[in-house]
Amino acid sequence: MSILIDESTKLTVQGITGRDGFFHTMAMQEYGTNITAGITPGKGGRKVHGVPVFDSVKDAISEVEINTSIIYVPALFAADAIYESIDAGVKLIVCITEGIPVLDMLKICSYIKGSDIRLLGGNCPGLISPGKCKVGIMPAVIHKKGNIGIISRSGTLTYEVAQSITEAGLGQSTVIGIGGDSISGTGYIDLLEMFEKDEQTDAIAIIGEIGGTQEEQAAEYIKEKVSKPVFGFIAGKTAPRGKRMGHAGAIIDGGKGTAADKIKVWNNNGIKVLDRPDIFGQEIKKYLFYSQNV
Amino acid sequence: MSILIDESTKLTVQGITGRDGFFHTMAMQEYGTNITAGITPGKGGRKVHGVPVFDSVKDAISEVEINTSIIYVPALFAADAIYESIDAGVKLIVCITEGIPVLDMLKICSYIKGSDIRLLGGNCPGLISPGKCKVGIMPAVIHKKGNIGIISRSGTLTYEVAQSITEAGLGQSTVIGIGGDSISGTGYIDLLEMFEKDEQTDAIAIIGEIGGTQEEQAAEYIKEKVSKPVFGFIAGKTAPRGKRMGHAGAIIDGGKGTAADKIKVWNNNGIKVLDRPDIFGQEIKKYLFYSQNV
Amino acid sequence: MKIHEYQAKDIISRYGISSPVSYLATTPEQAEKGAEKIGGKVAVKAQVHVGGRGKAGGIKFANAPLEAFTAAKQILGMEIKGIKVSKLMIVEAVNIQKEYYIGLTVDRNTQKIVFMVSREGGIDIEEVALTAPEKIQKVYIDPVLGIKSFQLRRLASALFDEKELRKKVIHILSNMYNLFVSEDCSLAEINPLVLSSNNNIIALDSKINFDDNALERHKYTAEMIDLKEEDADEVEAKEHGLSFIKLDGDIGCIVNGAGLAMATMDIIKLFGGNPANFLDVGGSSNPGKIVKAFELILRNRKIKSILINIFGGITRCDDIAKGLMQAYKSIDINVPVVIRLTGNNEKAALNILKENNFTVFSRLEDAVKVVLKKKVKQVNVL
Amino acid sequence: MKIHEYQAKDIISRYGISSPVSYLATTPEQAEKGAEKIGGKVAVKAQVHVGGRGKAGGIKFANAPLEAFTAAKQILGMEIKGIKVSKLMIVEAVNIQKEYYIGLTVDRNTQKIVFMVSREGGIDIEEVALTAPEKIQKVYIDPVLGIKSFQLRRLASALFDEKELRKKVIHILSNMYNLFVSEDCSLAEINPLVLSSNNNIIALDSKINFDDNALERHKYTAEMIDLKEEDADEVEAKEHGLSFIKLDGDIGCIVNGAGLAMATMDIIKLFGGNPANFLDVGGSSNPGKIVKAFELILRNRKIKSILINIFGGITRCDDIAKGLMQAYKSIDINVPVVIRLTGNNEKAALNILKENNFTVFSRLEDAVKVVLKKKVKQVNVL
Repeated sequence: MSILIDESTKLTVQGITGRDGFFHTMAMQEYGTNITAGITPGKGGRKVHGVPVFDSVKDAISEVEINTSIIYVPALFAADAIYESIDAGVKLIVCITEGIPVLDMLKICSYIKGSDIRLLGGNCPGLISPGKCKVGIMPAVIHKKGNIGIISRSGTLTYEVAQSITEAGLGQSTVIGIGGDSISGTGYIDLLEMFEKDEQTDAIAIIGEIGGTQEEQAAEYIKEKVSKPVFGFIAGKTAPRGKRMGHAGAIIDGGKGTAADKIKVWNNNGIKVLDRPDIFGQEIKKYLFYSQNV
Repeated sequence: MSILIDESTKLTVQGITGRDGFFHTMAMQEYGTNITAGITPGKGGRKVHGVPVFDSVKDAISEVEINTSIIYVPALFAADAIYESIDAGVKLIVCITEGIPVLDMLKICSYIKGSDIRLLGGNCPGLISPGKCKVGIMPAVIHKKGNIGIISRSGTLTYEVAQSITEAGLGQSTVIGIGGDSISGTGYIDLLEMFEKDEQTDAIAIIGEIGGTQEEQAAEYIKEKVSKPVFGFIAGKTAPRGKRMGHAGAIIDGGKGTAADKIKVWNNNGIKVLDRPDIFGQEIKKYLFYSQNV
Repeated sequence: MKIHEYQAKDIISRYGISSPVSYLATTPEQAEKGAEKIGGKVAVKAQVHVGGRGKAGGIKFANAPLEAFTAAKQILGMEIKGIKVSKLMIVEAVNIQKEYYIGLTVDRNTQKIVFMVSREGGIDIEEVALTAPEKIQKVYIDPVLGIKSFQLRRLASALFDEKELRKKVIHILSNMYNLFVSEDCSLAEINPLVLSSNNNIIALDSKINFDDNALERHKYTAEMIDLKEEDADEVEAKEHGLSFIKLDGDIGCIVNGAGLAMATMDIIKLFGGNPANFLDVGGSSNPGKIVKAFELILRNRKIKSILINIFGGITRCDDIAKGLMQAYKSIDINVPVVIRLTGNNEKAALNILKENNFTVFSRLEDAVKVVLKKKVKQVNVL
Repeated sequence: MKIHEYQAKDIISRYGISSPVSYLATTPEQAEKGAEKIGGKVAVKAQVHVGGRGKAGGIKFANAPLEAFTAAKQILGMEIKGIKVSKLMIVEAVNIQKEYYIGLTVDRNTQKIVFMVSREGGIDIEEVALTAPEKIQKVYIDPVLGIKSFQLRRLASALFDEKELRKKVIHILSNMYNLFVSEDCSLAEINPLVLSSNNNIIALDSKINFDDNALERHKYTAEMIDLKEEDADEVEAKEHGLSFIKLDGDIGCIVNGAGLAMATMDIIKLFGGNPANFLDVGGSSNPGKIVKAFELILRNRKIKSILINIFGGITRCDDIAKGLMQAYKSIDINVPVVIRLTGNNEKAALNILKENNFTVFSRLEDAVKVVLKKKVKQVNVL
């Protein structure tokens, strides 16, 4: 199974002629992702790595099949690109672009709430179902098809976790970065629900960081609804209070949302919290070995 | 059963101190509707027919139970009243007010699309589940508990149909006016689906009028999804083209949407179209008698 | 609500859309003066709400001020589809390369605002809509979000191929959308939108209708209504909260609710009669409305009888009965009136009416049959 | 992004919210002149971004222009939480009946805009939030809909009991909301909002922060940034697309991604070391960023070694390697640098680095262990 993307994914790249769009189109294609169209207004008619470019998503969808979109357009145009995909009927939208204004994101989130449209990001690395499909910017080689699902607010930190799982001889069902911004399209809970249902997934790795209360909400959900083992890591134990640690939106809100708080809540709700991201593989392996032999 | 409202309805009246709100609060109470609160900003603390009045729906909901709201506030404030109920968590909102600006309605409809919030109206007579609950302005006496569901875009025309059903010795499960404006919160189809599922309902009466294509869409749905017998009437055979017949939004759009067109489509899709509203009772009775004796 | 071309021009200017220089004129002298100020060729255009004024001779061109005087003299006072021309617009003539159409309205099916544009602008746009709908590009806008850049791009590329022109027209499209929502329009269109010979995009003629229900929040536009343009009786009705439309028959109708009013007309027709009007007394009850309803109907000399059909809901029967009494007292009602009255506060109403020995039917069929009799007895008199 | 009180005052005035008469002063003479123009009692207020300036002596009152001169002399040049005061605002003193609080920000949990108001305004509002949260009324606004009348009423009645005052404050609340969304704020508050002795509602002090990501669409506000107020190094980092925060330790860090950067610091700590900084080189790769990163880190004399931790995704390893070479060529890198590099374009990066005999680790743990050794060998030199 895996979740959200697989061999049936038909991807369009919004901003395909930009530096990042161009590079990652090639990388995703190499991985085997079926990219059916690229979009850059005013550049319709060209081809990029053999992918036909269209002026708009609507133009593209009238000629090729599309069910997923990945967005590499500049921050101030990203919201428009998201709406364009929604308008054209795309149901899974992955927004790589970072630095989208918060009010733009608030409006988008409100608009898609309760609909069947799923937005990942902005400011996210995308997602990969190893061996099937990659819709994102993560390095492909560190992944291997397997039974661990990963959900993370951080990009590169996720790679660390994925790599450790692969190095331990295990693999991933789907690896998803939900994005580090304070407002993002999809949170932990929806994805936890999907992983809980996904037959390919035996255990879940969840990576959080300081700021907000998403981790706390996820903990409650995990306690009540998730039967599969969940392993966690929270970044930011050494982060100073009240300082914004980069674009991650990692603000410690009025004394709440510290790493220590979050770790405590996770431990109390049955999540196995690790103190380093690079030991997920060996710890999950030990756990699975032990539990299968009891 | 009946649909949408019954003995468990807990109603708030928005605009309870206005002329219409005041009068119909009494009428609904007399019918047995459980009115738990009234709302008029700045008049909290009073009582109207024994119903406590609050400044806001939120204030009310913090003290009494509310699951349904009926709105009698003036047209330019109606949208705000609807949002107020949505914000407070009310799931069924019945808007009696007529003359709400179209753009206000467009925004509301977009906002509640895909949610679990149901809005009837504006410019609608409300609904009644005879013997159980009345949330509207219709005269109670012409209704009787029974097995016919009624859906109508018109107010007073609905009363005519309901009365004829009662006079024929039958009765109604639920009678619903969806409102005559060109943009309204709920259309025929959602209600047809509910009546189809409702065990109390054996047959459906549907009343349309010139303008728009709602009737045509309903016809398609009925053909595909409704197994119960459906009887119909379309008002406006004698209406001149291109003229707006009152607030009903009954505009004949570019030659389409005439009564003749609609009647034809209904006939072609298995709806038994009657040429007068006051003979629904006898015709449905004949049909049910005949089909039960075959 | 409709407004004149010159008023629409005012509004689109406020929203930053350029149109040719123009002056309003109500006399040939003013027309001449306007043409003088503009200099060069001008168009003299009748200001009436009805369509097809060009074909009816309501638009003439003039090469010199004196010609404008003559043209104005010809057009002023002319009747176009029954409306007398009393105002003219004197407009600078533009060298046109090509004509386009842009227009906004509300689409009731999608419950969105629809923006329509076409390269086939001009007087035949309605023909285009019927015969070649693919030449009209439609974009549906959710007013909660407003118009988005991708939608503006789509519309612009449907209109022009050149990058520069697309950029220019996006500005116009965006302003038109703002106008539509800010002013609560029911229709806003520019037809033709023209590309001038010096590559400017100009609104040559525009048409704006407003949502009646929203007029109260637009004092400025509400003042633009030209009541002379509407049917006097229908305007009077509207002012009193009535919906009234004259028809050809001889049986006057007073009904509450638009649906029931239409159905009442339908039944009269079905039974072999001819309704003389559509009249909906509207939702909330107010005895004075009934008086006004009688007044309006009785102005029609063809009227042979009147059918009152009230099914009380939010309209209460006793208010109607009171109104009826008032009407009988203040007006000379010289035709038979057949009353069907039922619903909310029916009892109170019947008490009032029976005190005055009025006959009241509770079933519609009975009332219709009576009103259709060749010779209706003057059933109700005070 | 933060701006000064006097700049915030400018903005709220543009949105129709009244505040006391005031003048900006950078010298005691200007302060005196300002007080003269105002006449009567004035407040002399330090313009610094940090909170608590009142308690730090940054606000003084003056009954006469000369007193204002003296107060200005005392405050100018004063250091408040490390920031030197160079600007003052001379403000008309208001006769205060009562102080209120109103403020807007984005709530990440509900994904809505939250409007907070309280009758307990003034310097202790944060205390109120902690000890008596019920005294703060919160209303959550969906920006797709905008603020609604029922929400304004709720806020107004949380602030005032009198009908007249509620009406007045609704106007202010509505304008504040418009300001917040139109200017892409991350915070907008008036504290205190005061009721003057003559029953006017006045913004005595306001604070506005902007969403950095949206600055590009607000040229006017972007020009208000006072870079002197921020840590110079952090500002320089931002200008080069880096996120940089100084800490107390001695191990410099250059990492890609905020999450990984934090995790790297955490691991250094876990293994017994002390990170000297948080530094995220950001998403897109650009060799020049690495040079700047070295420059910033090496300014800190405490630095004993530097850990580079790159997991290439959208940042490509070869760009990092190129940047590293550039840095070694242009800067005197006099501390050991331990490199961990893996991910996209790793091979190309390794080719570059190995050509220059650099040691590169692919596992984080190995790199951290090396950098933590008491005496790190100068592993990499050109």
